[in-house]
Amino acid sequence: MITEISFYSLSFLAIVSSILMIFHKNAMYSVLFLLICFFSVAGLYVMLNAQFLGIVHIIVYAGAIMVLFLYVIMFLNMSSPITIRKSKLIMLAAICTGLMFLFVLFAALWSVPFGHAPQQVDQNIGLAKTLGKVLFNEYLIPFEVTSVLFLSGMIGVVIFNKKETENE
Amino acid sequence: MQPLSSRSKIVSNKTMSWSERLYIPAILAGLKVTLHHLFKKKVTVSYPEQTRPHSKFYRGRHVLKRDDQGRENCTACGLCAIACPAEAITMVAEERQKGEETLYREEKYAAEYNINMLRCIFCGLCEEACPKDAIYLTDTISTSGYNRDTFLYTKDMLLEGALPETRIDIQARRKGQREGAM
Amino acid sequence: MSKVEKTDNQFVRESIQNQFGPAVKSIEESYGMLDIVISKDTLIPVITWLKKTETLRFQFLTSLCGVHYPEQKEFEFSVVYHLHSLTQNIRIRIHIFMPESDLKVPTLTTLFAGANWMERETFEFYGIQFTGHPDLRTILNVEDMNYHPLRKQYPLVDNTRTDKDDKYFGR
Amino acid sequence: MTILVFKILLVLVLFLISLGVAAYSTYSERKVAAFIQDRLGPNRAGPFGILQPIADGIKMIMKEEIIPLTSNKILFVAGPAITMITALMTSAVIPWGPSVTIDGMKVPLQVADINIGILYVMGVVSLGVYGIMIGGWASNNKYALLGAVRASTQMISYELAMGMSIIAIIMTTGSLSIGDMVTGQHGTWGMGWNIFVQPLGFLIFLICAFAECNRTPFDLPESETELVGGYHTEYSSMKLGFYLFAEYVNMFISSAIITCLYFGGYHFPFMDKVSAIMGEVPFAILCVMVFFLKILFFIFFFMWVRWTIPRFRFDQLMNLGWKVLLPLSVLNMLATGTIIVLNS
Amino acid sequence: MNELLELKDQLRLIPLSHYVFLCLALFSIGMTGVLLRRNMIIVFLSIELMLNSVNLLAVAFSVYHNDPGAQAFVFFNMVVAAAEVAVGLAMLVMIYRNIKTIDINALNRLKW
Amino acid sequence: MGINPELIPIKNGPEMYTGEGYGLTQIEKVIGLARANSIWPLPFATSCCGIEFMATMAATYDLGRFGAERLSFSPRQADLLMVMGTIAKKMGPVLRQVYIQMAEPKWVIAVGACASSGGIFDTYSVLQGIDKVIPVDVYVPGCPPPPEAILDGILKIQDLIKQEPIRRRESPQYKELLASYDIQ
Amino acid sequence: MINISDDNFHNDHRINGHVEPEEDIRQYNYLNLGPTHPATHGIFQNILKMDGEIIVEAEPTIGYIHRAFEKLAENRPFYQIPTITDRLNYCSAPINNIGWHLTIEKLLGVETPKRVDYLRVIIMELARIADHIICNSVIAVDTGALTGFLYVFQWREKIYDIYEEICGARLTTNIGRIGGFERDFNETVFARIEHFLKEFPAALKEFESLVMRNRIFMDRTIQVGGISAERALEYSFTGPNLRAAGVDYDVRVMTPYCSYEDFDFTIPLGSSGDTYDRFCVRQEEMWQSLSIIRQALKNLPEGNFHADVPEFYLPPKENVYNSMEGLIWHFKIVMGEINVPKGQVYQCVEGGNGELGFYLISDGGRQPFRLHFRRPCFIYYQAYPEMIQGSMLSDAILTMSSMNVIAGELDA
Repeated sequence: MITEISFYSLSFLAIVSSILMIFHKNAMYSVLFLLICFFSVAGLYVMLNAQFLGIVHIIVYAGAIMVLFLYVIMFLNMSSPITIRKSKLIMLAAICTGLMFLFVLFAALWSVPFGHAPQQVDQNIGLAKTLGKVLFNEYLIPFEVTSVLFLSGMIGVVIFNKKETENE
Repeated sequence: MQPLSSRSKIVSNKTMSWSERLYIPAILAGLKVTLHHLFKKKVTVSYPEQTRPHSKFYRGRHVLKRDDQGRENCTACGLCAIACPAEAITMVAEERQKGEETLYREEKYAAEYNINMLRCIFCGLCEEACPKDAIYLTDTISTSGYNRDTFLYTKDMLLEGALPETRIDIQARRKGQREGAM
Repeated sequence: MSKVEKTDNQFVRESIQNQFGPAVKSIEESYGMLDIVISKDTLIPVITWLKKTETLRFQFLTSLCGVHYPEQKEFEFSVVYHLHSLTQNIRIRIHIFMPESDLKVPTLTTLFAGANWMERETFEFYGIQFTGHPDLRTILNVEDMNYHPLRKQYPLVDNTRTDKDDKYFGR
Repeated sequence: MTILVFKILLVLVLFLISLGVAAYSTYSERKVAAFIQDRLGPNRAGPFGILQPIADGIKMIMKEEIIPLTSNKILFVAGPAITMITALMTSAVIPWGPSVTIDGMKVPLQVADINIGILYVMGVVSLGVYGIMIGGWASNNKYALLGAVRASTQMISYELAMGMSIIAIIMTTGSLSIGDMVTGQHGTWGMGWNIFVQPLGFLIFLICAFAECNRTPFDLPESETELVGGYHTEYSSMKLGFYLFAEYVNMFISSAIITCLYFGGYHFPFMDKVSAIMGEVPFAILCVMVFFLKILFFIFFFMWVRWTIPRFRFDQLMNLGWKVLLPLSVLNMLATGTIIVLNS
Repeated sequence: MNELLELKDQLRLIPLSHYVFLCLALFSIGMTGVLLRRNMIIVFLSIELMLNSVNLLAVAFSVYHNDPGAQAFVFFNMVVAAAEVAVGLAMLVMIYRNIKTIDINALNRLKW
Repeated sequence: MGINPELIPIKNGPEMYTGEGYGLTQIEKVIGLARANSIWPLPFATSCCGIEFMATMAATYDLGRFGAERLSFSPRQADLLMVMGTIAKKMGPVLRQVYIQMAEPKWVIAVGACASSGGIFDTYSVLQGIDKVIPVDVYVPGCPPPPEAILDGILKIQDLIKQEPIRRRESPQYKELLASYDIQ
Repeated sequence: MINISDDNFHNDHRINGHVEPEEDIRQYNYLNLGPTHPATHGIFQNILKMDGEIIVEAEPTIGYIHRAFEKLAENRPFYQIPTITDRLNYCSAPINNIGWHLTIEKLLGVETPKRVDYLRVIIMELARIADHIICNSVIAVDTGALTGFLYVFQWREKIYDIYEEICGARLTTNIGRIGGFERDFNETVFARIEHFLKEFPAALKEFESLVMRNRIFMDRTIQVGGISAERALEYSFTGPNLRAAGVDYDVRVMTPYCSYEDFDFTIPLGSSGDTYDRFCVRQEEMWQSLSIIRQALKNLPEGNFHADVPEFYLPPKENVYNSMEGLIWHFKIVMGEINVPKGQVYQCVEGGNGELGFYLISDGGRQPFRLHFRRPCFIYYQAYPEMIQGSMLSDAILTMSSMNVIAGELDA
């Protein structure tokens, strides 16, 4: 019972907050709604026994990425709504496209049998140990590549800012 | 800019030594200083209970003096009012009547003598200006109050008691001045 | 002290008179300081010369203030400059006079950056217009002050004082 | 079910203790400051001013709530609430003492021994910045905004070095659970404490803890002489109280975590001999007391430093974080890894 | 929660399809956001949302299919997302400083 | 500003806080005690008195003994506005604004001759006492008052706070007082 | 009066209606530093145009405690003017006070005895120490190190005690009289000065050890708010701020007054005029002041404590009561009916902040016809926007406190 309640309430929270996120005028609120959405997703991770990923998800998304977003919004004072309005028609079209996309995929996947829950579940699958073993054995090279990616990202950001100061 | 005198010397040393660059030694030295003070005797004077002794010449609240026989010294000459840079002193002079000789020393006296303590800046010029030994500043601080009207100190608030034992001793101040005369 | 030949008031007096001659209206010494009165047209040349001349080098503007003499007709207002030659250690005072009808004085801000606020203050107190000043506004008082308070005709006191009974004071 | 009851009881007790310690930290901060500065400090409210925090609390609650007209009302209220909640959440994973046996059940003195406890701490700490950012932004005041921006930048920057130094600890301990980390430091002489294994890591962690708590020399978000009150400039009443209180709760929790990670938690020298003499429950109480003593020392240390040294400038703080602490912590991590590999 | 109920019982209660549909919904919302909004920040946020829905799906599959590899994949996803956000926000700030707006339509001008 | 200083009656202090005559309940007493012992002053220091206030804060006199060492420069957080030093007419509106921004309950103490009455500066540019623009609870005479006098003022404020009924700030008298200063 | 709309204040309660075009707000922040900001120890306002935390432009507004000193001086008799000068730079009131008395003595042609000069030097150097204590400890406070302030402030209290023993007041002392002092220094005064000389160096050392070589403090102050010697002279800087820029101009040496030529002291200099230089120069000046006081005490000549000028110096009370002559002088002096020569005098002293000048025009009346104060603060504070341009907010605050801008002196 508790499981169902928590799953459905978390899902509901995620969907509602993400809908609010895309519709809210104030970017600051959008970020905060997305934050709520991320928290519910983290809750779902924990429900799936992936606590490690859940916490990492919070640290990375809530602790770093969203803070960056907030920071940018606050610092540049961007929260005010954009002055130029899109025409109603285009907005309607966008929403329709989204709904249709949803509908099509729903319809396509409705009858797909995903199978039932496995009889034997590995309790340890979400633990840091398991994940670490996988990461550093099978996926060692991708793991290293991501760090290169990170490095290049960092350098990119630094270069962006450098250029900026030179211009001024 | 050429040097203007031969007595100058550059005092600020901005190059940091190796240990100063490390932050830690200086911070530790600072911590040592503060720790030392943590156990030091405190210098605080707990004011309402303890009071710091004021100097004999302290310029606090005013007093209107009486002479040895309990007569008011003030003759309402108005010098104090003129000397007052804050224009805080006001007085009304009156002729001494027959039979009032025990009250007032001179032929003229101040029927009203007001000091607006909120205006007063305790500069001591009134005391200096008084030719009759009548107004003195004392070493008591002037107290605060709730209402602006209450700070208009009237003569009966300023005047010291008529009895010899209630008089305020300002001998030290006078002596200090007399000392200077020599 | 520098090794340059030591100058004194006498030397300064002579060199000014040699340089400007009749433009200097009066020059006298009081309490050890030279008092020079010049007309305001010659102000900038005189001060520039004083500042730039190698033997004098009055490169320090000590102070600048206005004075109001209501009694002197046609010379009601005056601006007084104190200059100081640090290398020679000699001070000089320069007066210019002007009538109330013509309160325009060339600014010194081109020569001394520090003259800026001093001139603003003088403008505020006496209404003396410094032509060429970058930002001649009131500086100390409220912005919409509509008179120049240090002129002698204006009273010192504030009329809002309520605890004063004027009958006791002769002022 | 008894465990559940016990845990709820523990949560309540912890909640009260956190608040109590935080409240009296404010008092002791004022006293310590006063003593360091040759003053007496508050001594009028009750004997030695002992009721000072209570007086402050009552005053704050009774003060008028001002929500500035142009502020963002919801977020303005949410800010202090988030700060307070995140400050209190961390205490859940801290082991306060050894397990005790109640009704034949072994009950650890820890609300939740999550196997990734230290990550949980990091996660919650990283959320703490939201309260400050949201509050500072919602105030619609430039000083508050500057404070909030400073807070967020500072916290993100120092979290990195903090995480790196924690990773070094994780490597030596081999576990993400704080309980394991504490038990791993058990030893006769107290020489098993991680401070001896990771002195550099400890230093980095300590500095980062100062930064995360916004304490001098890293109190830029609320630096009084620059930003008036920083992010809480517009706050009054108990909302302000929450902000100020959260700082002290954070300080308490940071001290606890420093103690757990580097100073052996509730362990003390010769504890085995002592435990042999005493009964289980008195021994547990003794351990908790030792733990609290260590915590109190660190709280004192926080204050001592605050009243001694000047604060950084913003760019210097960033330089220290990114150019000194981060490389140092990476080095520390690498060295630790190398030593572990060589040893095995 | 975990202590109260075994994981496999939990999994039995919620079929995998529920997760799939949840992720689908989140993904479409994200897509709608990208199409709908012209505030670059919100477009960005929507992209993050889409990435997240994929992450959630991956975790769900990994648990239901007993394969830790999918979780490693989520890990990489997060890394990519973080790098993307860092670079993207830097670009955004630069654009904002240059053209003083974050309206995405302003970008269709090639020169400003 | 729109205030005609002549029209503002100088406040009659004592009536304002004991006016209604109801006795204090125990709770009110406790709250009063708490407030009195936790005054956070906002030092509005403009001149000489500010230096003497520093001396009051410093070790020798230690304002902290009264629980008042936590200065709050943000008016939102302050309980006591300490106006120290000359308030020029240019400053008057700023002072009034700071007072308006303070959260209730708030008290004002005018430290020194200048703040209380203008002192020797009976000039065109100086406000003749801050009670022309904001209500004042305690006046401290002196130019500048010695730290003892400032502490005495704080003690007077404490007495005032202890006696103040909670409802005073809602009372019509108080509203009237504020209205007479054109506040709210 | 200026108008402050409520809305603007709610928006940012320190702003006073500063509105800028929309485009600019998006690029720069406007921050209103003061008038009630904790770092503006006196009261002045700076509207800072900021790019992030970098100050692009600053516009100072002053005059928040304009008290019309110069107008007031024209309406007060000569002997009341010390009450005004005391409130000019209230951190070192005795220097102003003695400076004024030197001016009026110059006008009146009063020769003071050596002893008066030496006693004045002692008082002035004590005042300089008191002034620099405030300034330097406030620099430390603004960097966040509050404790040092309380350590040295205890010693400022001791200086107050000395003043109090001499004249009866602590801050605005009204310490001098035309021709000398009101009364002679008694035993207690000398004992207290000795005690101060003995104990203060340790406290000052302690203060120095807290901040001076601490890297955090050095990083905060070095290269912050610097000004070159040329610009400083352009701006007519004087005092420690000029010396920090490397110009050894000191009134005490250049135009000695009060027998300063008898004393041996060095002029501390800085190298680049930044905050650290100013701090160090002030710190060293305190040491030099201590040495000057020691010399003055050692060589203190015997003699009277005031010049023998019955027409300007109030007769002792005894004479007023007992002799007609005394009474007449007394009345004449208090009523201001003494003969004052006509003329113009400029006299300057080395105040806490630099050359404090008095330009006095007398028309022979009981009041000055015109009295202009050369207030060093007022003159050098105008360089502030230039000094903080391109630095950060924290630097601006430190620069301000290290310039030691005293509002009373600034706004007159």
